[in-house]
Amino acid sequence: MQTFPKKRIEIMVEAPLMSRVLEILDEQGVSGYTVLPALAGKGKDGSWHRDGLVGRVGSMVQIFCIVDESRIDEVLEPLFKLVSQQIGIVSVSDVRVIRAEHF
Amino acid sequence: MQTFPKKRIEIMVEAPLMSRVLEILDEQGVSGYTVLPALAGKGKDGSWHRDGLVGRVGSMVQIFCIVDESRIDEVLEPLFKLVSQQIGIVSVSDVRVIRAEHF
Amino acid sequence: MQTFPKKRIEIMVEAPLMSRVLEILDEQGVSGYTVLPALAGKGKDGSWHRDGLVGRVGSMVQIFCIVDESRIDEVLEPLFKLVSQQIGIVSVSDVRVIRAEHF
Amino acid sequence: MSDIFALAIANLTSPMILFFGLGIVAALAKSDLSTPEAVAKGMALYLMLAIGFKGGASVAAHGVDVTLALALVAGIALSAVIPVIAYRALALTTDLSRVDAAAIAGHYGSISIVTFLAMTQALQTAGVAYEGYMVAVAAAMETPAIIVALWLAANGTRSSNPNAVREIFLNGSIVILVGAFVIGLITGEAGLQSIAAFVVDPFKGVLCLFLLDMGLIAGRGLQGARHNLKPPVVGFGIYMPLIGAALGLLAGKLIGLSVGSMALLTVLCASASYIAVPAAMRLALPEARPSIYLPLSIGVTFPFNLTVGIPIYLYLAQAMH
Amino acid sequence: MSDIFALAIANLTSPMILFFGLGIVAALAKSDLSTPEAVAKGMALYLMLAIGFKGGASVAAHGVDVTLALALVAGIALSAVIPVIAYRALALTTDLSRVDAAAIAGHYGSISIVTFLAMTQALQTAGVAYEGYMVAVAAAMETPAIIVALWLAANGTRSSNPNAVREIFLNGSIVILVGAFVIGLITGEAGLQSIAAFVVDPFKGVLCLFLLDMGLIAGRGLQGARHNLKPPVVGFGIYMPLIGAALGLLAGKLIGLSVGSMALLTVLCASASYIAVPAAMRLALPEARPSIYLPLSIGVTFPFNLTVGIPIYLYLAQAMH
Amino acid sequence: MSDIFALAIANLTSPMILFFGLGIVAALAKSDLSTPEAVAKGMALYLMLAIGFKGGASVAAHGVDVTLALALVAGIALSAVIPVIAYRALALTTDLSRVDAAAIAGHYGSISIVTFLAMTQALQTAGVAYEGYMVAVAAAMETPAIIVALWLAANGTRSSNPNAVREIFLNGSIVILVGAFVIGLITGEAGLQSIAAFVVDPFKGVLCLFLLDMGLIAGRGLQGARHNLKPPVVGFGIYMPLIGAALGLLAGKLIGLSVGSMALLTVLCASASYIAVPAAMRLALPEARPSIYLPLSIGVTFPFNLTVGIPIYLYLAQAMH
Ligand SMILES: Nc1ncnc2c1ncn2[C@@H]1O[C@H](COP(=O)(O)O)[C@@H](O)[C@H]1O
Ligand SMILES: Nc1ncnc2c1ncn2[C@@H]1O[C@H](COP(=O)(O)O)[C@@H](O)[C@H]1O
Ligand SMILES: Nc1ncnc2c1ncn2[C@@H]1O[C@H](COP(=O)(O)O)[C@@H](O)[C@H]1O
Ligand code: NA
Ligand code: NA
Ligand code: NA
Repeated sequence: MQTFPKKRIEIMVEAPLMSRVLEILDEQGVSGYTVLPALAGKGKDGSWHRDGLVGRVGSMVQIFCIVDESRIDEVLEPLFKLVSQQIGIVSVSDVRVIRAEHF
Repeated sequence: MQTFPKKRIEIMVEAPLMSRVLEILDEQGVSGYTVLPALAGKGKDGSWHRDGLVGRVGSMVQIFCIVDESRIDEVLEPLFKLVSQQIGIVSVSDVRVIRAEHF
Repeated sequence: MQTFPKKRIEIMVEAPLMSRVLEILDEQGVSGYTVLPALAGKGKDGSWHRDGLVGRVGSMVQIFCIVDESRIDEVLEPLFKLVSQQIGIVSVSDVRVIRAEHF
Repeated sequence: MSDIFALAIANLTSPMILFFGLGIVAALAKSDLSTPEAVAKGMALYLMLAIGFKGGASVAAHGVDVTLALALVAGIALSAVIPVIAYRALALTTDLSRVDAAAIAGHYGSISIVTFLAMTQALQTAGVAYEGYMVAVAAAMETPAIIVALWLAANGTRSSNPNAVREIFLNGSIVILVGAFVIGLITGEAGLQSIAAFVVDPFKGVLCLFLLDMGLIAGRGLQGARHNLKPPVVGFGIYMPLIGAALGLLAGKLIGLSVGSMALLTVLCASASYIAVPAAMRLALPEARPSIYLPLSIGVTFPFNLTVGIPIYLYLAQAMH
Repeated sequence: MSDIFALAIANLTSPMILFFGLGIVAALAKSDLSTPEAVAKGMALYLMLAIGFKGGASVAAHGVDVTLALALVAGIALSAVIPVIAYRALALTTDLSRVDAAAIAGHYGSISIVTFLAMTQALQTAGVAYEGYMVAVAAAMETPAIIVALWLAANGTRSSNPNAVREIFLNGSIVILVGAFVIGLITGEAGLQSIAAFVVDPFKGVLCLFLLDMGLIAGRGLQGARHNLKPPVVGFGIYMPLIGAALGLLAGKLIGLSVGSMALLTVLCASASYIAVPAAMRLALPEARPSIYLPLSIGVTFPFNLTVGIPIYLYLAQAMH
Repeated sequence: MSDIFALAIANLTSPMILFFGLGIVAALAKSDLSTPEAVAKGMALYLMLAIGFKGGASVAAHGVDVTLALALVAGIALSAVIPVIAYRALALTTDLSRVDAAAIAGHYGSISIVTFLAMTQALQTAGVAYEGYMVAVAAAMETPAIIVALWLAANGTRSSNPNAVREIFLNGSIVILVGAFVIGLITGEAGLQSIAAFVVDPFKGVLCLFLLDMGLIAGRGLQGARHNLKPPVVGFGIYMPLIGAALGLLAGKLIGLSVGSMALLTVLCASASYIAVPAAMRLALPEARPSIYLPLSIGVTFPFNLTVGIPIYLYLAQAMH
């Protein structure tokens, strides 16, 4: 079955920052994105766990966005600007999709 | 440490459709699959957020399934048939696993 | 934009085992990790669904950890030792990150 | 017989409706106020368990009469007929595809249990009694409309599926409603007494919190409606409830329901589903666009019924009785 | 002394058990009815907090006597002895591996707090008093069985781990039970009054909703049992509770417990854990298959105790006293 | 006028504080006891809805007087002034960066609604009345401190953002507090009666369960504090509440508040935010380290106020009045 190569951008960011990241993705005109809840984690800025939290601080979300290779840099640029001064990480990987026109 | 190449099929689909997708995967006799909850997202068919939802409509789940390269097409075929008429996306990526016999 | 190649280790493991896996990752001195909740799944040891569960048994979590290629074996070794006698799977994939120093 | 303005004021100034309004305002103001999905689902479960159980218990207390059977039959018939009317209305007044029209029609034949609850509260406030079996009628009206909608859409494309039908009839909200009703019927007054502190006392308060959440969703739906719904479709979301209500009133009058039960049957006909039917439609009519029927049902008709509809329906039920 | 059939009827027609039945039916019918995990966990937390707190408060009110100490000792002893019996029974009647048998044995030595709660409700209905300290006994019986199970399995493979033991004793359900018990003990009647509207009044109703959820899980467990459990194992899930119950009755008689407390000790011995022990087993005995001990405990023994066991145990407690 | 030790004992032996202590102990003992996030958020929502609604209803009952306006003005002023003092104190006594200091300062100008609730319970126990409008004061004090904190940090780096400000003022906790207050104001006594079984009766009990969860978080925060906080910073977490309290007492005295309201204004000044402000700071001052201000506010100041502070503040309010 024919599939088409795309890039999968994955962003781990603090819950309060989620809307910021999504705004950036919208500005970049990506075709779509998905947010997954994270349960716990650890990084340079310490570890966290979602259980029992009342506020949004101290929990993180994972946002992934499948984009065309050609768009990758212009999308990463602003994301990096944001995340670099925040708690979080950005990674990119290769995926293949079925409906190219969808992305 | 020795690892073996496999394919990771990732399906984003509306929550009500989950059981359908899992039925398909079972029919295809895959060795297993995992469903992750999604929190929010946006795509061609608009954006959604899980918070406060009472019904299952308007929220999505991510289903991923690690299969052998050889099985990829026969598994994608029916998935594509289903998702193409639904809200959702399908992507494939490369992974390596430790226990080949497990998949 | 410049990115650096890393490995993404993904571990599906039973919720009660989570802390064990995280201990291992800490011992291995990885720079960080993230835990995502899983909703349902199926594998050699049968299928499960999180809904309605009171205890932690019978639900699984996904732990992923981005590490440098050079560290991959020493990290996989103990993980494999643990998971091989438990319900669960381990997979590895390629990712590229923006901040190399971060990992 | 209280006059309509008094009823309207009483309704609009009830904590219930005010919390609903708060939710809408918060959503439109883009506040980050939100209820976790699990909490919203938990409250929905509680409300359906409580209303079902209380209905069963009150039937056990007051006994069954022929009107119960008549009400059930009438409810099922209305749930099946209303979609046909709705479908025609949409075909005449909008340019929606056959499938979209059929899917919407299904929503209006089915019911909104929360709107039903709001009416029971309005009846309490107005001191009007109603029969407990109306909960059974509500449950019975949930699904026939779905079958009719599939049938309406069938001439277009055929994508229904045997599995779907079973899932439709065993969907959680029906199971809990009917199940709790039967349990209430079995345990009767004694059973009700034993758990009244759970299913009766805090009920109204939980409903307030739940309606705050519904307001947040309705507010978002309203925004969706602004973008995706053409005026004729929005109009349908306003006049269709009135058509349904008219039918409900007539039927209630014919089978000789009490004022309270008549008002409840009316609100059941006037209300549109946003839980059971959308889920069923995604399964059985995937081509139908949720971006149309969801905002219409939850962003237009639901708020309309809750704020304007309920006093009107109650007034008419009292006037016609 | 009420006769056994009256007790059985009273038990089977209580809202509690009927909601449990509804859950089982819904699960077997493959309805999509479900409680979000967070809600289920929240209710479990509430129930344990409430039962612990009320237990402590009642001890504060009625004071401590020697039987409290005796009951604690007896409970711990029984929790340690029952697994040995269970293990032998499994070794004789089934072809399960040593490790699987040991893991199962551990479940039956430990307790199911929900079954305990169901008995307290049955006692209330039957108007039988019981001592508040039985909650402490319940907490004390949770873990000894786990240690014994690990010891039973040890001859086989050695995969226990010091960490595991600490985790076992500090597992959430024990901490909340004991903690709430101590707080109830400190704040006494006054404290109970101040939060009675939370821990007392709605308790029974919450238990109903919780048992609906447990029914859904038990139903799924039942299906699992059908596939994974051989008849001799299923049989064990039925007769082992009776053996445990017999020991509980004897011990209760020996140390001179009241009828109510005797019935509670009996149900503690008869019940099998499905929260604390499975979690501990996954950590300490990973080779043991949860696909065996979970369905057995939650799909066979739990429903058996809830429906058939409770009236029998209560009857015998009254008869033997 | 009750003496301070009586107040301290009464406070420390209340179920509320004991459950908070249980949570801290469980967390320090690394028990896996935990409340699902959804349940914690649901309880927070309930508590804010209830306190807001009751406040509004009581204002509706007792009417508005000039002190309400004065209290609002005083609250806003204090919320704006306290951060400046806190900032200076930190600059003098610690080596924290300007941004970290400003962020922390913002937390102490704002308020902790749970500490406020704990004081209302202490007042009830002590039989001291207070004005319902203090809830409005609490809501009014949440945000000014944030603006001041951003201004304090501004000279350093400029990373604030118009969007942030809107989000700050529309954050969920303010919307629900103010919204419920207004609804209570509109529906008054009648409204309160209709949902008292939800917002009044179980309130104290829910607060206990919620404080158990807060204890778990505070315990983890305490551990975080041990690692990340230097003594002078920890010290600040203890003396800053006292400085705030002093200002609150003075202001209360000046504008002639009742003893109860004075105690509440005091506790508002003494408490530090750990919900609204941290979220705002992550948005507007990302360079500020949450690993400093979170443990300080929730691991040091929150437990201090709850255990030691409340009786002191209440005593002083009675003494000074
Ligand atoms: N091939 C697979 N693809 C995705 N997830 C899997 C796969 N196999 C197993 N899993 C997940 O890992 C869990 C344990 O696997 P198992 O040990 O095979 O029962 C399953 O319940 C699934 O959640
Ligand atoms: N490019 C994308 N990257 C990540 N997730 C996507 C993307 N496109 C769609 N999705 C997810 O798939 C769902 C359905 O997509 P669509 O059918 O385009 O509305 C969206 O709501 C997103 O959750
Ligand atoms: N190497 C990693 N692998 C996976 N997740 C990570 C990694 N590093 C950081 N994270 C996640 O990103 C969050 C923020 O990272 P940090 O900014 O390093 O504290 C952590 O809490 C983790 O959830
Ligand atoms: Na209708
Ligand atoms: Na037992
Ligand atoms: Na303050």
